[in-house]
Amino acid sequence: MNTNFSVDWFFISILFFTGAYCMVVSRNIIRLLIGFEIISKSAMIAIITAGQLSNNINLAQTLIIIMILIEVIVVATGLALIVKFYNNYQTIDIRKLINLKG
Amino acid sequence: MEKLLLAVVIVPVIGPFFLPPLAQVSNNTRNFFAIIIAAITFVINIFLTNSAFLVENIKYIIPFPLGFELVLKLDPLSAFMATVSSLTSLVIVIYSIDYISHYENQTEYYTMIILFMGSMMGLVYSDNLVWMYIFWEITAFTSWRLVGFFRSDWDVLKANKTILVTVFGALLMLIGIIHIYVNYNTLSISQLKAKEIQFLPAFLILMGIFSKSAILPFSTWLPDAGVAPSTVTAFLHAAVLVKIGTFAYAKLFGTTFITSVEFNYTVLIISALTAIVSGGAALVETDIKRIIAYSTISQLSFIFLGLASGSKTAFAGGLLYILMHSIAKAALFLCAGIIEQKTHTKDITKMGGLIKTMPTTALAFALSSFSVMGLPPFGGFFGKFLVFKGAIETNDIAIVTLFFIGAILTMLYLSRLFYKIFLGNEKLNTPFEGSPTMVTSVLFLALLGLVLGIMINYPFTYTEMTSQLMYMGVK
Amino acid sequence: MNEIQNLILIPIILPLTAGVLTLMVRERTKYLKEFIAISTTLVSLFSSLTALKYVNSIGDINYECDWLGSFSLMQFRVDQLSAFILLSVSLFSFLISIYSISVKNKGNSKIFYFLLLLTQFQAAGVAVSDNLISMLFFWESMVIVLYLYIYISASTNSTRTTALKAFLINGVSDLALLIGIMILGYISNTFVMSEISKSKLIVSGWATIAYILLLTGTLTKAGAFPFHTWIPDAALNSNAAFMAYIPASIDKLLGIYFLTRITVFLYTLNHTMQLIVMGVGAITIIVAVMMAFIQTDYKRLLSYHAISQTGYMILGVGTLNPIGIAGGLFHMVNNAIYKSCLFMTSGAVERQTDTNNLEKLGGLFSKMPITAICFIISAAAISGIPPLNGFFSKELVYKGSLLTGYTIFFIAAEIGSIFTLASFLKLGHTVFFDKPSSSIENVKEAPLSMLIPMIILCILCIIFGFGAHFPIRHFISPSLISLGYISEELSGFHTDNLFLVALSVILIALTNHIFGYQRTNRAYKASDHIHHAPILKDIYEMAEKGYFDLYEIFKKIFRTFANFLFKIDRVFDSIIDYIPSNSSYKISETFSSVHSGVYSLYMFFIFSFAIIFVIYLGGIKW
Amino acid sequence: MSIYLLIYFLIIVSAVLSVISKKLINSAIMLAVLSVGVSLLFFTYEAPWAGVFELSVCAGLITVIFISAVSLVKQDDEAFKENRVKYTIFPLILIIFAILSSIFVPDYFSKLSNFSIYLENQNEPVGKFIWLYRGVDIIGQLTLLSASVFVIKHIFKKKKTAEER
Amino acid sequence: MVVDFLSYSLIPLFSALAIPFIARKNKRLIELLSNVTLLSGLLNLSYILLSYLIKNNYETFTMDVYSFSMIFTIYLVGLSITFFSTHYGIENDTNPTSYYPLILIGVSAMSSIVIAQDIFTLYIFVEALSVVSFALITSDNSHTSIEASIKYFFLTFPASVLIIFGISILLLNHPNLDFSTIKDTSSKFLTIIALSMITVGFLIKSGIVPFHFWTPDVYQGAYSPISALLAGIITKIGGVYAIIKIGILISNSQLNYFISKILLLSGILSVLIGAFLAMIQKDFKRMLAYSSISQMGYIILAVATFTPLGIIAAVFHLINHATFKTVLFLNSACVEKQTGTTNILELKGLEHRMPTTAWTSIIAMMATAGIPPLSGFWSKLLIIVALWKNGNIYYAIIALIASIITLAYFMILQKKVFFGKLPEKFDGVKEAKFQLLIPVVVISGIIIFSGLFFDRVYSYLSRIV
Repeated sequence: MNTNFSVDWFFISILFFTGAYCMVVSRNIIRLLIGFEIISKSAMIAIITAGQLSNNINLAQTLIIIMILIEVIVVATGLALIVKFYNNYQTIDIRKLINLKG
Repeated sequence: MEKLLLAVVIVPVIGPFFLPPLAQVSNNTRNFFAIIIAAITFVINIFLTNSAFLVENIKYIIPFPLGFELVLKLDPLSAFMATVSSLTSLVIVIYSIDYISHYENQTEYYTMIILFMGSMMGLVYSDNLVWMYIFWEITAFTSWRLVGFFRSDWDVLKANKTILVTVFGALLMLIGIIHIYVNYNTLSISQLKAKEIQFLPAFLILMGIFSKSAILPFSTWLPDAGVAPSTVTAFLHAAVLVKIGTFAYAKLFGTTFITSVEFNYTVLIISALTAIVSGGAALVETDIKRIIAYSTISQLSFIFLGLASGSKTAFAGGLLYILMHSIAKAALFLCAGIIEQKTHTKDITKMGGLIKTMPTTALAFALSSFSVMGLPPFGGFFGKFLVFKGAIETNDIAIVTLFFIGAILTMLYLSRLFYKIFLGNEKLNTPFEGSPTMVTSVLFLALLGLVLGIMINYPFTYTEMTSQLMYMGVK
Repeated sequence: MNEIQNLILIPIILPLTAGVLTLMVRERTKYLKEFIAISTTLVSLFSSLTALKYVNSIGDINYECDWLGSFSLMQFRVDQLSAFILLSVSLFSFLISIYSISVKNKGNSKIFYFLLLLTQFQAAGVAVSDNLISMLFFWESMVIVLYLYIYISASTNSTRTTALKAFLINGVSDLALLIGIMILGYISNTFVMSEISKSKLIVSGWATIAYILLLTGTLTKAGAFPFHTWIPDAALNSNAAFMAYIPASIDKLLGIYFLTRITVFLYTLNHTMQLIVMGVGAITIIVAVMMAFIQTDYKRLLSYHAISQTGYMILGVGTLNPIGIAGGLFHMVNNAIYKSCLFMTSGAVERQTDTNNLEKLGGLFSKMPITAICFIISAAAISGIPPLNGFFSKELVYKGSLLTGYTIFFIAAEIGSIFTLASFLKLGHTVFFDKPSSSIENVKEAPLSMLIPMIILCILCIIFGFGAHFPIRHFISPSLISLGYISEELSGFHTDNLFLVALSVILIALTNHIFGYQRTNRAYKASDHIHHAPILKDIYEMAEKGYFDLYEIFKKIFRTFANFLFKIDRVFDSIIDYIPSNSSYKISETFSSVHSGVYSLYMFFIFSFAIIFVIYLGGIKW
Repeated sequence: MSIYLLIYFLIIVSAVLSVISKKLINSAIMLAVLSVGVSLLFFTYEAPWAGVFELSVCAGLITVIFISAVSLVKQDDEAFKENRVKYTIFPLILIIFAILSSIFVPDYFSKLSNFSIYLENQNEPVGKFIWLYRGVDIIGQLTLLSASVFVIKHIFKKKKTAEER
Repeated sequence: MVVDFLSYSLIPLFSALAIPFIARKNKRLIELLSNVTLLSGLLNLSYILLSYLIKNNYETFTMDVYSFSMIFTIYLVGLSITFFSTHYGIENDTNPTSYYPLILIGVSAMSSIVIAQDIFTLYIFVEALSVVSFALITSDNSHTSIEASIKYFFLTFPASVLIIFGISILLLNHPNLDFSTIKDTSSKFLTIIALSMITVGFLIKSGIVPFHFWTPDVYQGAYSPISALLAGIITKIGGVYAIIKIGILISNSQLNYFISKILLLSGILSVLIGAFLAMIQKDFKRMLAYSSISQMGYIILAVATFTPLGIIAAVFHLINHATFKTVLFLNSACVEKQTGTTNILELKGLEHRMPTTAWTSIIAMMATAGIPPLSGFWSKLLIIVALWKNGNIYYAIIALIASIITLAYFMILQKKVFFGKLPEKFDGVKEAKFQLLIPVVVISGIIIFSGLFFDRVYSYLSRIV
């Protein structure tokens, strides 16, 4: 059990790193959103494993369900924002956003 | 009596906020009301001064948590200082009516100047360090508005310099205050009486005091603030603002804490250097108001000499010199105001021979300069004299020499100033004498200096009793 | 006792009130101001005379009143010396107030009389006050009067400059006096002279500093070298009445009075100090008389003489033996007498001929005989021609300086008197006997109001000469007693080798004058052979240009010093102004460059810092 | 034990592919695969409800939204030259990171004992859980839903954009 | 969740939901409805508050003073923003049928955050708040606002992942996520790690150095009233107040050493860097943004002491900061409306044209810089004293001295914008219309009075601790 938990966290960290890398390096906004998706997935896995470890899986499931709801909403609104951005700027390159600085 | 004590703070603090509405009625109403407030404050202060020795601890307490309660307490020192500042303020406000009348935002001017006076009263009478600090900062704010009166970029720059330097010093002082607060767990001055204070908090508070009364290394905001109208410079730099520092020194390190010898020696050395440096600068400058401002700085260092030299007589002399210097220097600045307004210049190399056209101003100027130089029978003589007594009782030849040179410089730059402005040969097309109100108030101040010198017994007895009663001395 | 106190209060209070009264008087009223002044001074003269009688016969007069709280009282104490000074002060103010009725260039006459009475008041106060602080009060307040006095005499720039010069020199020296008095009070715990004198101070440590400072003050007041330089300028730029009053009489009286006080009454000097004092006296004699010898202006020449005569007094007081001190004091009053007289004559001549320049003057003996006679008498007196008063006082000074065993001072004094006589020969010869220049025709005799004081003074010269024992017995010896010396017999007309010396001095001076007159047939050039002598020529030029003028030197020094200090001030200004603003601006620039608006950078920072924080919180585990 | 590792491997691989793949469509699909993997993981952890939600919502709905957004944003990736190096080298970096974390991460949890704590409510069904114990969150979800409605409305409002004004 | 506050979070929500149905077309009606909703709530709150502050009566009073004062602040700022927006926007500038509902939902979400007693609930509402706010940022479709919105989205949502990690660790040793439960067992290592991860997440959300990069861009780019809302209350409640809650949780446990260190470090960094950066800004709103970073640094410093006095100081400074930052941002909005720019290099000499704006901004600036007797002074003083008594003397001194920099950049701002000579192109400039000035004046009054009657405020705040 114990080792298993640490293995879980090992994979969780890898997944988080993947998403984070994507969110840092990519210039494509949709890809950024995908990276965000990935790291939130890692968070969900963390919750489930914790719940399963502490024998409290139902609470964990409840949280997961709510988180999935949140995730859907965030992704939907985020994509809406991206589309608006595309309509205004005619691009999805995040590097174009350097008007505000200093 | 407590009610009076409350009134003398409340009236000038709350009063100014009625001035803007009154200005909607008419300007004269506003000016009249301002004068009334100043006069009321002065009169109440007279009453308080008379009863300062008779009645024992008069307090008015407004509770605040954490030991921040606002305590107004009457003691001879406070009453003395309050009377001096309110007197000069009254004269200056009267003078302003003609002087300020052709500039804009006069309403703000009167509001701020009365508010300044009120916060001065609060500072003087408050028995709690943090409230002292609060009123201190209010004076900084009002002086910021007043120095930046003309609102050109240069003026506002100098005003910012003023408030930044003074507030910086005040923050250092606040650190010292909090240090005291955490150590002694009280802020009430009367409870801190006769406690010994470590060097660090004392030094921090001293920095605040120095920044307010323009001692090195904070000195140069004072001449720079000369861009303000002359009433303001007279008010801030001569009469009230810079005296706050001296008063705070007298109150805290003179009559409350028992300071160490090293501390007093530090004060003496710094102020001696200030006396010399500012005197030399005043001898070089060519802007009339900058010269007078520099002379203020050097005279302030004389006051500090008296307050810090550790003998009761010299302490009394320092207090006496506060009075005399306020009067004389206010008169000088107001004369400068008349001259500047009439000749439209501040450069003394462009002036000359004005004694023909403005004899009264010249007379007032001369009398006040004599008083500042410390010539009998003017009041300044006694102040300087007793202060020198203190210098000698420090038994340190260096300090005596430095202050001797400082006094010589004072004589030199003041005579140079007088010579260049009023004598010399006429350069300008001759302006007229100032308006009757202005000239009268200036002359009143100058003659007051003379009269106080002749009847020296009364003020000196007062200050001497004060110092006998309250002075703590050094460890 | 009480009325006696009022007696000594009269010369102090009365002139003050009268002076304020004259200010009330309107300018156009004729002779009212003059009347007030003369009557006041006359009354105070009588009262001080009575006071002197009382003091000599019965004893000191004390008076006290509240002044500086519990710190100090206004204390008057009239002993014989003070009474003597008081008397002479009142006398001279009386004479001058008569004389100056018809002095022309005295400016606004009501201001003039106001100042005159004020000076009388202050001088009397200095003379009688026993408390050093009150004395300082009167003493230092004379500076303002001095300034105004010179200022009102003319409205030219040179006058104003001179006034400023006089003001600054005296003011600064008064500051020195102030500090000296403070030190004195500090080391002997009291400011009352009579109590300090009970245990006289030894010159050491603080006391030395105090003595030097006090000496500076007194010497400046007395107008001794090197603090004398305002007097010749004042002679050029002010009226004769002022010169006759302040530099010639009042300043001398007070200066020497206080010099005597400190030197003899408060201190017991050691040898070096005594040498310093005497040296100052000798140098003053020589330098001033050498300068005086070559002057070509009437009043300026006299003013230099006023300085050199001071040297005799200082020398006399510095000898510290009763004869010398007596000589100093006696010479003080004598000098006041004849020097005032001389200045009065100069004033008369100036009034009648509108000039003081020796080149223009000449041959006035026939035109204004009384003035000429007064001049001759007083000139003889100042040059020490027996049997006039100057002779006796100088004799005493010589004796005193010989008694100290330093012949050098004696020789210096003699040289001084040689040139004194020579220059007065030159002056008298030029003004009254030499051939007149065309500019001054039809000159009349001076008015009566001018002649009366001159005549009185000349009579005094003669009286004090033939009857020298009278003033010495009534004024000098009591003063010596009050100073704590038993008086011995020290006066009278007697013949000893000093007399021969005096005669030889006279002969040398005569020959010198004749020689100089023969070389150039104009009398006012009679000094040229000295003036244009090889080395002296350059020295004289430099002196005339004011290279040796302490005032000029100090002006230069202070100007450079002030510039230096101004630099320091700028440095502090930059410390509180420029340096903080610029440095904070740099810091802000540095931080601001990070916020480039680039998303990836921000994201990278956020993630990395978050991970760092979490690792720090969890702690690195192995 | 191995089944976990297998699912994890699937998850990681799909995540990496979704990051480094050239076309956005592929990324979206890979994301769907990732969600499927996660749901499988949930099933194996005896969390069926969560798995079902994950499978339906994330793998289904979100992918659809993504693909529609990608098609709405009619811009192929060659529009801006994004250098691929950072994607191509990403697996190496990931491996390095994996090694590092395999060294460090487990030690954090090494000293954790068994956390199975007795709960009186552990066997109750999830629906009961939601309604009883997390009832407050319903308000949160309500807030979120309404917020999302208004947000979409706000973002796609019919009005002139800034530069036409 | 404190039930007796629930209405404050539900009523705005329901009115927001009601708006599309009852007032589709009528803009005025929408404005009226939203304003009335918030106003009624505010009146209720202020009645309760004043009944304490003035009459010291406790009947209608709840013990949870922080939540209560926070809700009061939220309603105050929210109402002022809605009222301001009703008169600020040009016709069809924003679309009112979604703008006002979003503000209402934001208010309700904030109230729920304040009264949340469960950390996951807190998380949910924080998410809701973020969603609402990044939508609100784009209210005017300018380029800058969209850029700000996108940066806000991508730079703050990863924080929620950190929060979830923390929650998952909390799950390991807690049956549920109630604060009370956590408080009981708060002396465990895992709990500290979890709470600190959550803290870092909230630090990111509240834009504290070194996670502050999004803050200035967002505040500058956003629609002006929304900048006021964000700077005034949203980031405070969504970030800082959550940290304060955690601080209250672990305030008397011994294991808060690391968190305290972290908070002190980032707090002092925020104070300094924010102040320094604010000094050289060219844009009014951006300068205010940096200033709010530095002010939040003070709050974080106060929390970092984990002492009752520190918590009081933090809450008090939070309220003060909400008030005066709102005033300043609304002033900047007025200036922008009247002159069309917020670039302080172009602005000059507006004091005679816009006197009310000038004076209210001066009051707010002085309060920010801690000039007595305004409210900011007292809160700063409390913070310094708390730090000092907690032993962090050097932090206290640095924080105190840093307020001179605050004063400095406000002086620069005042000089550039309001003083000096009016250029020709602004000759037509007049004072904003008085509806726009009402909120500003009211809040300025609150600043002054909470400074003058500090004793009441303090004794109110110090009831519970």
